[in-house]
Amino acid sequence: MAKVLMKGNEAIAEAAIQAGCRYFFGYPITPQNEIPAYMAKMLPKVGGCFLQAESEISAINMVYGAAGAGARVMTSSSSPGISLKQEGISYIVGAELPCLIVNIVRGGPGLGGIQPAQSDYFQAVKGGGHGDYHMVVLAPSSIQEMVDLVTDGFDIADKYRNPVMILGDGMLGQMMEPVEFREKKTILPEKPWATTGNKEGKPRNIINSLFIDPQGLEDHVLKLYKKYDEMKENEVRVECYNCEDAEIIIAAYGTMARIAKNVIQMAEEQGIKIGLIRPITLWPFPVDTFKKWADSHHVKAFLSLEMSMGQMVEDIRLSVDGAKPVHFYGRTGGMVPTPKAILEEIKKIREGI
Amino acid sequence: MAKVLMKGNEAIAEAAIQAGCRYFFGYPITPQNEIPAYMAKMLPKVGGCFLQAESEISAINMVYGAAGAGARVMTSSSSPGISLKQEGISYIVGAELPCLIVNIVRGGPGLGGIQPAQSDYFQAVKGGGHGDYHMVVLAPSSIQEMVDLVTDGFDIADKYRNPVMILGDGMLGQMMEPVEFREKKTILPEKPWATTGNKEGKPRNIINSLFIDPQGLEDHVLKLYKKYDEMKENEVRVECYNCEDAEIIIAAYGTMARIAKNVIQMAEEQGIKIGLIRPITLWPFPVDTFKKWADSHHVKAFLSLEMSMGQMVEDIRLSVDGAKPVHFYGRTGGMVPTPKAILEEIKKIREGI
Amino acid sequence: MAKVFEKPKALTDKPFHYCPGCTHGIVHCLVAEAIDELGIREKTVGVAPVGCAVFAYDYFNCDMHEAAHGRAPAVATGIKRVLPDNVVFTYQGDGDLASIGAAEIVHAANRGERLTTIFINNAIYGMTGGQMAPTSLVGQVTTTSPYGRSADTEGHPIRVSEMLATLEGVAYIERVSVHDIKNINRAKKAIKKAFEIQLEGKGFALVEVLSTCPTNWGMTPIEALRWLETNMIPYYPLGVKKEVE
Amino acid sequence: MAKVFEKPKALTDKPFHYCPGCTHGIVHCLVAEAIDELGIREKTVGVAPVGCAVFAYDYFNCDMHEAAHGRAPAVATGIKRVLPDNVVFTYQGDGDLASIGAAEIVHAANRGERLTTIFINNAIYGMTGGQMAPTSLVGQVTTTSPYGRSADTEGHPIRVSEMLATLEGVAYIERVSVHDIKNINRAKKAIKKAFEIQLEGKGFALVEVLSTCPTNWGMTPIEALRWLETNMIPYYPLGVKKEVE
Amino acid sequence: MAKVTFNEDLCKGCELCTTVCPKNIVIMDKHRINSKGYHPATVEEMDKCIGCAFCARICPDVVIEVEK
Amino acid sequence: MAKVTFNEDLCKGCELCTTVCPKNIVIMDKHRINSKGYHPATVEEMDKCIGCAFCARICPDVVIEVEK
Amino acid sequence: MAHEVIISGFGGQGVMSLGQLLTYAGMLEGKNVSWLPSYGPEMRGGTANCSVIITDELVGSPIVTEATAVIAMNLPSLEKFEKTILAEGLLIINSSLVDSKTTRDDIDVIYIPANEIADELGNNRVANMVMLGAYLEKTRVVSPDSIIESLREVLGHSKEHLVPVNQEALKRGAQLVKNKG
Amino acid sequence: MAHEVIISGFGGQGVMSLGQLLTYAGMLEGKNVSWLPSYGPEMRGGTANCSVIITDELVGSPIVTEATAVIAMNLPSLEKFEKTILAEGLLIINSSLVDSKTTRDDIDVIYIPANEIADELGNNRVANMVMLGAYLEKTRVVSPDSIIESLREVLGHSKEHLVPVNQEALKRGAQLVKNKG
Ligand SMILES: Cc1ncc(C[n+]2csc(CCOP(=O)(O)OP(=O)(O)O)c2C)c(N)n1
Ligand SMILES: Cc1ncc(C[n+]2csc(CCOP(=O)(O)OP(=O)(O)O)c2C)c(N)n1
Ligand code: SF4
Ligand code: SF4
Ligand code: SF4
Ligand code: SF4
Ligand code: SF4
Ligand code: SF4
Ligand SMILES: [Mg+2]
Ligand SMILES: [Mg+2]
Repeated sequence: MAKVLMKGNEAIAEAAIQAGCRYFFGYPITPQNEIPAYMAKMLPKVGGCFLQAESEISAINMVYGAAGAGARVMTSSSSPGISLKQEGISYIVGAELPCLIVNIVRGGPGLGGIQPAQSDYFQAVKGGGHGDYHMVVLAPSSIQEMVDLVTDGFDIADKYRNPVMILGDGMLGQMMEPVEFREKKTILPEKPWATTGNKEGKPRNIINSLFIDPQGLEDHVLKLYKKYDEMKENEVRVECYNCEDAEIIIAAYGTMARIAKNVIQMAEEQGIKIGLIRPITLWPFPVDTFKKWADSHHVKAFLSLEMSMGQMVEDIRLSVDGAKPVHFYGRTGGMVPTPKAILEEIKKIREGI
Repeated sequence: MAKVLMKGNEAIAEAAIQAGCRYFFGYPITPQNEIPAYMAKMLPKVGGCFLQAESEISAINMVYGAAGAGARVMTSSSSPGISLKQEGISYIVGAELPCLIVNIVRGGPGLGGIQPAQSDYFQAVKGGGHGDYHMVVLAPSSIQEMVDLVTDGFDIADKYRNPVMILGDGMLGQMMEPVEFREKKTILPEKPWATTGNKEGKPRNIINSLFIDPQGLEDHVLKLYKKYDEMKENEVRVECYNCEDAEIIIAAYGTMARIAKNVIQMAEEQGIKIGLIRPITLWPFPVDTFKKWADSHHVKAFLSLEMSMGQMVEDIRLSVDGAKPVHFYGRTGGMVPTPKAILEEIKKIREGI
Repeated sequence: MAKVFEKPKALTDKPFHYCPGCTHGIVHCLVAEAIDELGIREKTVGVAPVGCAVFAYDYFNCDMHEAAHGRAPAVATGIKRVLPDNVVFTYQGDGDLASIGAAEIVHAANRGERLTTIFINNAIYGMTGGQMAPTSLVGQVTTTSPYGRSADTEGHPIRVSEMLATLEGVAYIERVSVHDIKNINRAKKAIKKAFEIQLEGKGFALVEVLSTCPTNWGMTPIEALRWLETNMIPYYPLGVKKEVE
Repeated sequence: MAKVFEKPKALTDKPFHYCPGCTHGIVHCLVAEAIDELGIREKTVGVAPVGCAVFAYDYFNCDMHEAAHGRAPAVATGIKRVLPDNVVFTYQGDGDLASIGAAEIVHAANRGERLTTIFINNAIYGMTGGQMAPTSLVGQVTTTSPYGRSADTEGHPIRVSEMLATLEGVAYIERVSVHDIKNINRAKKAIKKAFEIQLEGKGFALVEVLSTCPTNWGMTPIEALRWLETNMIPYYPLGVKKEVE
Repeated sequence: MAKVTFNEDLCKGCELCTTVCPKNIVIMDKHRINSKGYHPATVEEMDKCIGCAFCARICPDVVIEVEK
Repeated sequence: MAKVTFNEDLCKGCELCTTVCPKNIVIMDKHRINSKGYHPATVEEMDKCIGCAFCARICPDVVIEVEK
Repeated sequence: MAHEVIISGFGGQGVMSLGQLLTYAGMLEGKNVSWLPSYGPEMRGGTANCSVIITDELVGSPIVTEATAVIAMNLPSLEKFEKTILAEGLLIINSSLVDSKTTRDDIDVIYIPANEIADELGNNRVANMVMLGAYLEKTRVVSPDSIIESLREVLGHSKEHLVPVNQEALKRGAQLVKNKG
Repeated sequence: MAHEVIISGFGGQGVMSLGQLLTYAGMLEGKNVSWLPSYGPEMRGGTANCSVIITDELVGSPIVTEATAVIAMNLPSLEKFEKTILAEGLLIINSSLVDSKTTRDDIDVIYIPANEIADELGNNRVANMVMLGAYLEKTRVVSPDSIIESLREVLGHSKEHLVPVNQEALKRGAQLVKNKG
């Protein structure tokens, strides 16, 4: 197909529809309003259903119901709205339902602001809801990747019967870039577990996350963790850029990774060799990639670049496990680090080496 | 005062009242129902107000209002209910309001079960809500300590104008132990920022977390992080038990730490030297304590013991930073590790050393 | 001899976990009979609440969802939008529906979702051990209203059916009771009608069932039925609150 | 010459950020005048919503809280319980009050919290750029009802005042409009009364104000006032919905 | 002729069935205890039963089957 | 005699005030642009003003003061 | 020595309060103590139990997995907990409600017809105190006086009249053990 | 060369769509492009702006902090963005609405009476296209044909009749530059 110019938010919506998503439940919030607006316009045309829920809580619970009924379904929101969905997300994981949840992050805490931020990283990857659980968290850094990851996200969700989150930010949601919708036949998997009616002779389907016997609950959680092990095995995605003979490796995801590439170019012009590890799956985190580069003699240090006060840096430290120093530089609240300031930071680190 | 035998939940409530808490907003959920029941009975007798809110969300927002109006106020709940409070908690942090939030953790995810668990550790310490923020998280391991930490928790909350969380579990909430209420004069601090009415000539007080200008929001977050640095400086609490010449150091908090002490005794009888680091503040985490012991030559390894699938273990690894191996053993979903099984685990670790 | 009363097909063989004399069991039976009589078991999907009826998914012999506390109407909406030709019902307690789930029920009703809601008003939080519900009567002693519910500080008990009946999307609302045979039979008719309304696509249907909680009311089951009759019915008048043609 | 109209003392000097002709400004002025006339500015605490009126904390010249979206009634309850002798009011939009905050408003009203609520019904989500509100009219085109609101799938617009008026805790509810001078004057009286009700400790008071959103309705301010008059008032009848003596 | 059958082990001894029988023939069997630990309900004078099914109708645990 | 004063820089040119004046003397000044970029409202024939304050009453931006 | 006891029975048999009295008495005597109830919906009409620890050492886990004694007020309790008793531990069975015998032969077993004795005393709610009397006589964990003191604390003044019957129940339980021993 | 442009003006002056057209045209010509709007409540009646990048290299950050060109449709835009222009960069000012001159002397400045020209063309909504015409003539980032192709794409068939006036506006803007240059 030809390239089209699209806003990130609209691209997400279009990608979802092309991936066979026919149900969307959401509640307005800046900066993701183009997603529901697009869905409201397009879903009725493809026999789907868009419904503006009365709240984010209702939206996520409608998703729970629709997913349990076997639909390919999604919701989207931004930071405060995602906080409200935490109980629901925990339920969806507990009941092993597939769905896609989009968070177009804005500055926090509280009402905060509406400019782009990455300060919901912890919430997304460590679990903002209660209990032991994980979600695959996908962090696109271009509109094209957003489109591709939406498709993959639905497939991963179905494969493991677990929610998948797309973690974007206000900038990715609002910006436009050329994007290509690759022709791809969507084959929705059979969902024999879905509650579509209990025909005589079939076992009943029950969507549930209650296990009143603690041994039963532990067994269930262990089952979930088996899936998480498989995800760690199969679903890690990461881009390494310029890492060969890099002296310092930046780690950055999403919008920050784009800026990191500018920095790398600037640094190169000044004769400084900088690499980039760009986690595409924030969970499962590309631990081995970090370990590998941490073991290379030419790498002297890592620098986590974030639009937050230092969240992903913990996962990097956990991966590198003391092998090399891991630094942090970030801005927050909607402020976006400039390539210049980052380069300054890198120079300081080099002096310290 | 004489010792009395009290349930953990009731002790929390009594301690709060003695600490000058006069307002409680909550919503029923097992296994913390004795807290609101006690408050409902006692608060009217001391001129306070107990109100059962229509939901956890309303409860946390009533707390927001009451805290902003200058009250010493608290709420309590258990895992799913705490998930629902995440947006509110993020707001309370953002608006810099003091309050006490109690989570008597039960098994998750989803509806899960009602037996004791520690699987909300990440949610509590990494921030289940959106945005960059922290709370002091206190983890008592006896009813006496629960009482003491409730008092301290209110004071810390007021000192920093930040919410404080008590992270207990169903076992601590339900069990009875002797407890002493130490005579202590509660001096509630002045709160000139509270919205008690705008007398002519005074500046207006505004409780707010919105900073529409991203630079303004970043400045605000930096201000919060300055407080967090102070908390890291002043508020870390930790118990070290038997660590001198321990070969393996267990890290455990709350209920798990009690069981760890049984293990240490059992191990001692078998000639195995085990120590315990018991974080009392889960945030700020006692990083330096771990670092210190990690540097001792006699310590060969750490073992994080949890009633979860491995959450605190990450903070231990971050603290130890590769200096010594950090192992993990846990049960979840309401299952409580037995001293025997733990000792087996320790023996396996020793073989590996 | 013919069977004049037997266990409905739409109930599983699992014995109820309810306390002795708890009327949740009676209502389960009525719901199952309605499903049987309408022959819709195979296309029915039920939504269980968080409350004493949380295990309803074990009892109703059809596909079931367990919803988060208060969110059954939203969950049911999700299901029904995906499966418009199936029959979707929710079963909710008064804490679940009238307190934490107030927004969800108001909006499902207002949207006129084609759902059948069974609303068990037992004037208390049963499952969590007897806290005040929004429907607890003035003066009623519960663990969180130890001095009796005060109208002044806690408000009057909420009459959900009357409130929801003001909404356009509602096709049918009736309040019934199960304290004696006559009323149980009326309740049965109402519940069946609430399913028929859905089958006819008319809109949202709800049956509020006045119920007992002998355990947390601190009464024998028989005393509880009398208390319901004497104290609840005068405040919660029985009857159809709304019905569209 | 005497001033017959000037900016009320209970408004700060900060210019409003509202769009040209947005009636939020008119209502702000009425609320401030009521506060001035009752001489309660010093003891009033206001609660701002999340919506176009989010910056109300900058405009009302009294202590203010900014509440999370929909939670103003809960926040106000917290304040009022701590400060029963102060006057607490909330100012909420229709997305805020009628949608996400439906449970909070129902329960604050039902408890009879001594609060004054100003409810701005402009049939749309203004702040987020014109999505459908629960109060949007059937057929109304918004960004999330691009083919016009459908009664069948999205339900009829909700008449909040009528619904809340069924609750015992409510002492006063009136629906007013601000599309012309006569109605603005009526609105002023109603708003003042809603404060008086609180001062008298009678219970919960709410004034629903039909308002315009020229920007998201896609009209000039004058057209918007006419649209309100022609389309909203017939569906949302003005007048007192409940008043206790 | 009518007959009522009790699935006795399901009975929780709530006694509701005893209050609705028009013939007053449903009683609690104080001599026996079922597996749940309750005195189960029973009918002694079965011949008086008119098969109205009131007892079954009110039983919250679906203990009773009625034939006529 | 009556007088209306416009805090002109606050005016957003919404024209609401022009619709309510019983004397029809409130008009938009198409010749000027205020600091916000709008043509501000104004009264040209002030002597006709009766000080009814309708214009001020409906102004959403509290631009107008009225004396009498 | 550490006493780690499980007390179990139907809801309504007073197993929770029995455990609390014992714990309270331990506290009065300056011991380290803990009490831990089972909780959850299975309590609805089902069995309830609590764990009590009374010791001079520190109380670690309040869970009793290896009991020095089990007081079984009904059959399900016996079935559930007899296997948790330590070798040479103690099992006290309420023979009024429990027909079966224990399958363990490495423990000390006492059968007490607690309900019958309570009925004799004219108050069948004190069956639990009969069991406690037996337990105390056997183990001397705390003195019966401490139990009575605890009881006074718990009952409050208004129910002072209930003290004698409880006292009597304790004695009768103790007597049975003495007679056997 | 990388073109990094900021286009700014009042809401309603078509700055967003201007930026989108330019970006679209860049894409049609096989360049790497991005478009980034400002968003937020300050847009309510205030100014709006967008950043456009058209380059042969990879597009990193879509934010333009050092602009190769700024198109200022009104005064606040000029004040806000003139300092972001790179030395030797380009500034195009809508002189119909902006009285002031730039304070920079290290850049190339063009004054275009865009609204007046648009009025002459009988459609004051094409003022933005006049500005764009000037910009294209000066920089030749993309061809006017690509812009028209983009416009057709965006407008759709029903508004085909608007194409000529836009085409004309582009030309007039270009003409002004040619005349000056
Ligand atoms: C979010 C959340 N809050 C609270 C609870 C605890 N909870 C379980 S059931 C229940 C109320 C039950 O009362 P009701 O809905 O009236 O049902 P009943 O048991 O009376 O039938 C509550 C508060 C929960 N599980 N989840
Ligand atoms: C939890 C949460 N959800 C959604 C939003 C986004 N949001 C901000 S204002 C608003 C609705 C505004 O509409 P309304 O309440 O009608 O007020 P108006 O702007 O029309 O005056 C929404 C959905 C938010 N800030 N927080
Ligand atoms: S607690 Fe009450 S509502 Fe719940 S099962 Fe028992 S009697 Fe029924
Ligand atoms: S968007 Fe609508 S409601 Fe908001 S300020 Fe503008 S006109 Fe008013
Ligand atoms: S069927 Fe009727 S008559 Fe027969 S036992 Fe039951 S209630 Fe009595
Ligand atoms: S009603 Fe049913 S459960 Fe109750 S006593 Fe009769 S048979 Fe037993
Ligand atoms: S005060 Fe009355 S008469 Fe005078 S200008 Fe205003 S509206 Fe017209
Ligand atoms: S009503 Fe006010 S803002 Fe509107 S034009 Fe008149 S003076 Fe200006
Ligand atoms: Mg109930
Ligand atoms: Mg609105």
